[in-house]
Amino acid sequence: GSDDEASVGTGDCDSVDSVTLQLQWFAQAQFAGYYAAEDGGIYDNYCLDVTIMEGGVDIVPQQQLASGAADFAVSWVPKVLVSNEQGMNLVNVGQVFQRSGTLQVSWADSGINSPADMAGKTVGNWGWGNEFELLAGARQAGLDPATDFNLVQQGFDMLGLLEGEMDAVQAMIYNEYAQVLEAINPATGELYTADDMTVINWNDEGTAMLQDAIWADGDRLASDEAYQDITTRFVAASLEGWAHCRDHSDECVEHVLNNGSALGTSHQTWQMNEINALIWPSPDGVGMIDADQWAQTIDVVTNYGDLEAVPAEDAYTNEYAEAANDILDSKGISTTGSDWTRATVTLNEGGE
Amino acid sequence: MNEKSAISINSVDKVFNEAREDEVIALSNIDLDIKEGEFVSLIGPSGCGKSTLLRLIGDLLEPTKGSVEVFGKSAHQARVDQDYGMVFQHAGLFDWRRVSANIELPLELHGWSKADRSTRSQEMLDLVKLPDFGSYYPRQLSGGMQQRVSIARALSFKPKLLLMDEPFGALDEMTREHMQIELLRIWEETGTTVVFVTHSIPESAFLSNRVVVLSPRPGQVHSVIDVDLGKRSESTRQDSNFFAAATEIREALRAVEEQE
Amino acid sequence: MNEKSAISINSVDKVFNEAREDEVIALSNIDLDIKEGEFVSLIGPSGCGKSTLLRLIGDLLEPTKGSVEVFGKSAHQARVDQDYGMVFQHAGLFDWRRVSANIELPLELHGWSKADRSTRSQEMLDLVKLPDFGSYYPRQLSGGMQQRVSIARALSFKPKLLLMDEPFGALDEMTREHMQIELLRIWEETGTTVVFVTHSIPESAFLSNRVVVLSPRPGQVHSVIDVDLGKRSESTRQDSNFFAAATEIREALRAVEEQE
Amino acid sequence: MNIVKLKSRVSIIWPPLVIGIGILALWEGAVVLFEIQEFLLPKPSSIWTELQNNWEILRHASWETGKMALGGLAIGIVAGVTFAFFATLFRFLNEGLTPLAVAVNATPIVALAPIFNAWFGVTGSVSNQLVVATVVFFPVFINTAKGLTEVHVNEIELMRSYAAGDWTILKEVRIPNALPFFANALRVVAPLSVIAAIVAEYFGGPQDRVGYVITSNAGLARYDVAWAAIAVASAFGLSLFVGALLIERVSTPWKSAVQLEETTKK
Amino acid sequence: MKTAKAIRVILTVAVVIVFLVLLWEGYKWMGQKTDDHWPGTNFGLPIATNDTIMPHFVDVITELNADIRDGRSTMPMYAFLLKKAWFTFQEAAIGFILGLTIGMSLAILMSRWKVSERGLLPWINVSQTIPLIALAPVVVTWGRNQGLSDLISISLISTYLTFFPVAVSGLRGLQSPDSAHVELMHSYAASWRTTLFKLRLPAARPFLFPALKLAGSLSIVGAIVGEISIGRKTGLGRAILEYALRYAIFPERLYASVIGAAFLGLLVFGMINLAERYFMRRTREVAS
Ligand SMILES: Nc1ncnc2c1ncn2[C@@H]1O[C@H](COP(=O)(O)OP(=O)(O)OP(=O)(O)O)[C@@H](O)[C@H]1O
Ligand SMILES: Nc1ncnc2c1ncn2[C@@H]1O[C@H](COP(=O)(O)OP(=O)(O)OP(=O)(O)O)[C@@H](O)[C@H]1O
Ligand SMILES: [Mg+2]
Ligand SMILES: [Mg+2]
Repeated sequence: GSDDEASVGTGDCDSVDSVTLQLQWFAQAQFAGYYAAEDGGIYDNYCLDVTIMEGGVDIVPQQQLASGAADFAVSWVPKVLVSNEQGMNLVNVGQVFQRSGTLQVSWADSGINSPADMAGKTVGNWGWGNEFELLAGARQAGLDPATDFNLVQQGFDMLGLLEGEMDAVQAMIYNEYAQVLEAINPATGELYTADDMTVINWNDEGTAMLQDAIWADGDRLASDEAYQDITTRFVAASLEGWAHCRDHSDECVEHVLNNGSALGTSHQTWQMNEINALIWPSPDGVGMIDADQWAQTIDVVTNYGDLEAVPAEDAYTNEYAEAANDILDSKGISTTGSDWTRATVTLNEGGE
Repeated sequence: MNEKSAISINSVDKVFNEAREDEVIALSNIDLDIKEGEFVSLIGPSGCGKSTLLRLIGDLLEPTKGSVEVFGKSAHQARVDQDYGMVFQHAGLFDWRRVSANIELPLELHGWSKADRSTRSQEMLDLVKLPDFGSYYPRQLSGGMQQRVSIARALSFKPKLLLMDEPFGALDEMTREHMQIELLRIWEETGTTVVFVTHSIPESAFLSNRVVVLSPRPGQVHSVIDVDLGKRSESTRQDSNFFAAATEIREALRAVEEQE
Repeated sequence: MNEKSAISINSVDKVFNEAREDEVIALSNIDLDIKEGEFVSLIGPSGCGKSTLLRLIGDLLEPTKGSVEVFGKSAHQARVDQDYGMVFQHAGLFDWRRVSANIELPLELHGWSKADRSTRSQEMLDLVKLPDFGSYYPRQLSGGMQQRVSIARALSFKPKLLLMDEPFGALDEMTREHMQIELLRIWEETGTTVVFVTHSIPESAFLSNRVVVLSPRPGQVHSVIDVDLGKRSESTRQDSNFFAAATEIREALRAVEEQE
Repeated sequence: MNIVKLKSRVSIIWPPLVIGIGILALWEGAVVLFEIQEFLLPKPSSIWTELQNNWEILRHASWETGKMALGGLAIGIVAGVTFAFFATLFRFLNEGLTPLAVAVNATPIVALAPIFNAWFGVTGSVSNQLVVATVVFFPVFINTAKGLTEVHVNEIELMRSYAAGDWTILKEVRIPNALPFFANALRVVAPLSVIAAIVAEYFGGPQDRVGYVITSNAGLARYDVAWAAIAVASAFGLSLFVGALLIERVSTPWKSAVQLEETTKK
Repeated sequence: MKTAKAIRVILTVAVVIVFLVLLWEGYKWMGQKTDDHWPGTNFGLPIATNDTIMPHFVDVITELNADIRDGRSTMPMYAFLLKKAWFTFQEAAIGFILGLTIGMSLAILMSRWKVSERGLLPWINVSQTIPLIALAPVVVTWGRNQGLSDLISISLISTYLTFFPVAVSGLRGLQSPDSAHVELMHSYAASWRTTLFKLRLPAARPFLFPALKLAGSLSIVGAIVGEISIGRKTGLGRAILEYALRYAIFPERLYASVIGAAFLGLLVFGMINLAERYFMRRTREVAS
């Protein structure tokens, strides 16, 4: 590794460290920062040789990380917190997404504009922990999920909504929501538009939870200096990748597509834009954890999920993100993205 | 016995695996007429085509050439009319049916009532001297016992035409003689026509009106020997006519063997 | 023939399905001694336990009571030493092996070379008069031909002890007499011991040194008849001693039947 | 007599018990000895604890999933057997149906489930049962068709001598002949139906099912609870298997009547 | 003779397919006319007939020609599927061979000792009720820690599905010979091994081949499920999953990739059929 603080990220390497990163899912713009860092040579500059492992249906990133099959993992905060209660010791070393991307989507004519409107409706969700925000939001609106509406497991596509089997379905703003906009409205023969739908955004309802973060192995962090050093560089390089995607989103879409995404160009462009919106602006600096958001997440998981106790303080640390911000600052890269603005992306049929 | 023709076989050939390297001409140019109520035995060296001929009559094989008529209709029609009772060289019992159910099988197919069937199957079991074995499965019986069950099955419904392929081959002499007498009794009572394959010269002489001697490779009718012993009884076996008939058959067989 | 004991059966019982409703006492209290080089026939009514006795000797069944010794060792040991050649009541050929491969099976197991095996199997095919059928599959043969293949298979490796269950049952008289002579020739040449199940009284008289008559239900030794005809030849069949022996056996069988 | 029966009962029960306990002991031992983290492979004892803790949920879930499995099993068996009959009655159909059945069978549940969900919706039970039925169909079809067609010539000849029609031959010869083959298929299909039901549940449907319990807990790395659910599902699958064995025994009495003697000699 | 039969088989398959396509399109046409009701009634059809739920057959076929981007290159969908199928086939082949070996070994073990049959058979069945979601992580983490490629892990998952029918039906087949034949081998004092090779294995073939056909399909299923389970980029499984997730907007692609999987299954089935013909040629000859 490189010991000299000043030379970090400059490509001046005595040796290169091999690192594996476990993603939650397949290559898509949700992970563009890492692909950009890998394919764009940023990891090289940090003297890292990173292998990115895609997720699978039965792959649990926390488990891969805790069992030593991966050095770092990308996962959602609530899921890792519950996993930690199973004997893992994973530490959040970089909170990439500052906001939650989960929506509850309905047709505009369904009259569902707020959580309270879900009363008596058929409400889809994916389960697996994705439902905590929904449950919390409903409860906050005075609904009892057990009796006041009909909660069903939805498929991974948007058919439940499109075919009218469900009144409100879960959708990630950067993925499934776009799918609806890529589908033809049989009534008009044109694509659906945002006006056809109403969405409930849990960020607005105050029940949002922290999502994609970079996780490291707590035991190794505590005892292994080399790993600490690698972590510093890995977090910094990854965040630099994300900053790059903020400023060069088209290039990042290309990186993702080159890594074999089956999703079309316009869909990935949409996704890149929405992911940037979940990251930027990062008022405290990219990758920094907001203590209030953390507390809110814990609150929701404890009340509506399966977290038994409030996790120890050391389940997250801003140490590495701070170091990363310093490095990025020293390279003249904006760490807050305060001047980032949402682009207008036109979705084509099928996301092509 | 009357003069109406029961079976008429006209210039029949049977070739297995025609035009392949393992082609076998099993029967060649067979002509044979059997009258209604006649008892005809087929005898000949092993592999000469006796079973094949029987299966042609029973419409289980089709002749390569020539035709087979049974009761003035095609063999096929006769089979469809359920005119046949057959005993095969292998007992051919159904493993999954108990002995009595095996005997009742053709009765079921003829639509007999359950009570009638079980009465008859018990009668037949008595006839073949297996009164207590109705509830056993075939595999639990000895070879000879299985063969007797298969005979009981063929006789149970008094078919118009009985085709029997070495039915008594696996039986001891006593049982065999008993079965011969019983078969003749049934034959006389019912006026059925019987074609009977055997290897035993005395048996063929004792049972038949006519003995057809086949010569092998290809199977052909070598000679037909008339046997006239009147009504058979145990004493017939000591009759000098019986010995004469047996000798005549033996000589024909010798000739067939030498010819080979 | 010498005086060493080949088979010694001591107070053997065999019960099938003991303590079930379909229990059968197949053999009861059998005592029998067979000398080395002896030719012994078993005869008796169908179902009396002949096959069962043979299978006990062959260690294919275990006696319910008593013991069976073969060549001074347990039947099991004798089987392991590959002392046995067996012919079953049903031909029992492997459908998936050609006729010659069926005959070569025991030779393969005895580790013969390929060339030796095929020479021997051709010899055996000649012996059973099927010289041209080596490359056929069993299902393509007639019943008697299959039986002959199975005999050829058992004789091929000249076993110390031959156990034969109605081997000639499906053969015509000519072939049968030919096979009898051949069997006797092999027996004399090799000094093998033979236990032979048959239903034919003349056959048992012609072949054996001793004939064991079994009585049925439960199978028991009724009598043992010594036959002393010296060296057999075709003319033995006309010998008066031969007729006398046959008559003695017939009478014993009658007695068994009546007792039933 | 009763002693004999008792003895044979005991001799049937102890080997699986011994092996089962052996497997569990080995498993437990391995986890402890090699310090395998429980979030990778939990110990049987932890699974047992979670089984008790979550008994109410699991019992309900396995009942619901069991209904899916049984329903699908029934549909699949009926369809498989029906097609096998058609395929034997009309040879040409056999040639057309077999490749098609193969094609359907080579389509993994994960591909079928979304399609069936699209067709029949995820809120009802039709979709999941059809997934199970599809999985069950093929082994039943192939095996039964084999048993119905591969009949001994002698037996067919006998029936033909009675001028028995196709139908009678089917009833008297082909069906009895096919029974062992069918039983064989049942053995294979019984556990498959459970797994198919569970996998189908990953893709949608009510959330009180074993499939959901397994995935949601596995997703949160709570593998002890997930394995507890699996244990319940396995027990259900095993009881279906035992049922298949019983059906086999009852439907082929001639086997057990003779086998007893054949197996005494080893 | 043989070609005539082949032609007849292909024709019947074609006829069946045409029939099914007509059924599909006919039903769809009817539903479109009646607004998804049985004609003249108020009863709804069980399956909706719009283009999302039931795309036109031609559209599915046309889609095979559509350009697909796969990483840095672009290719027609059929080429894309072929490429993916080749990966899946490799995984499945390894899985099949391993499954065959393990399954037969178990079958032989169980046929050797009754006790082992009694002891093992129930657990072999239990093994199939354990869903992959529980096993996949164990397999993949183990594999990664052993430095094995994910391809091997996927093959192992495929093995897990394939060994089962082989073990169960193999056992049945090994136990199938006539008692007369077993006795014959006993009379030769043939060792257990000899009896196995000369009698039991040949006699097991009629039971084994249907099982192998099932195992062949399962090996494909296993490979596909394995790919999906542990997230390997290559292979049909990945394609199927990604298109399944986007069924709502691209149903044709899911159908096309499912057809791809089906064809791969048919291919494997055909290969096993050929093997069956070769190994069963002797028995077939007599039957004719
Ligand atoms: N596997 C079995 N299970 C039950 N009973 C059996 C079995 N094998 C034979 N038996 C019974 O044992 C008795 C003797 O049979 P065995 O086959 O020894 O007779 P056999 O003398 O050879 O008769 P055959 O001359 O007809 O062949 C018969 O009553 C038969 O029913
Ligand atoms: N299915 C078949 N395929 C080929 N050849 C056959 C077939 N059936 C019989 N043969 C041949 O036809 C000839 C006559 O056979 P068949 O069974 O009619 O003889 P058989 O006179 O009944 O002999 P046996 O007295 O030995 O029973 C034999 O050479 C036999 O090999
Ligand atoms: Mg014959
Ligand atoms: Mg016998």
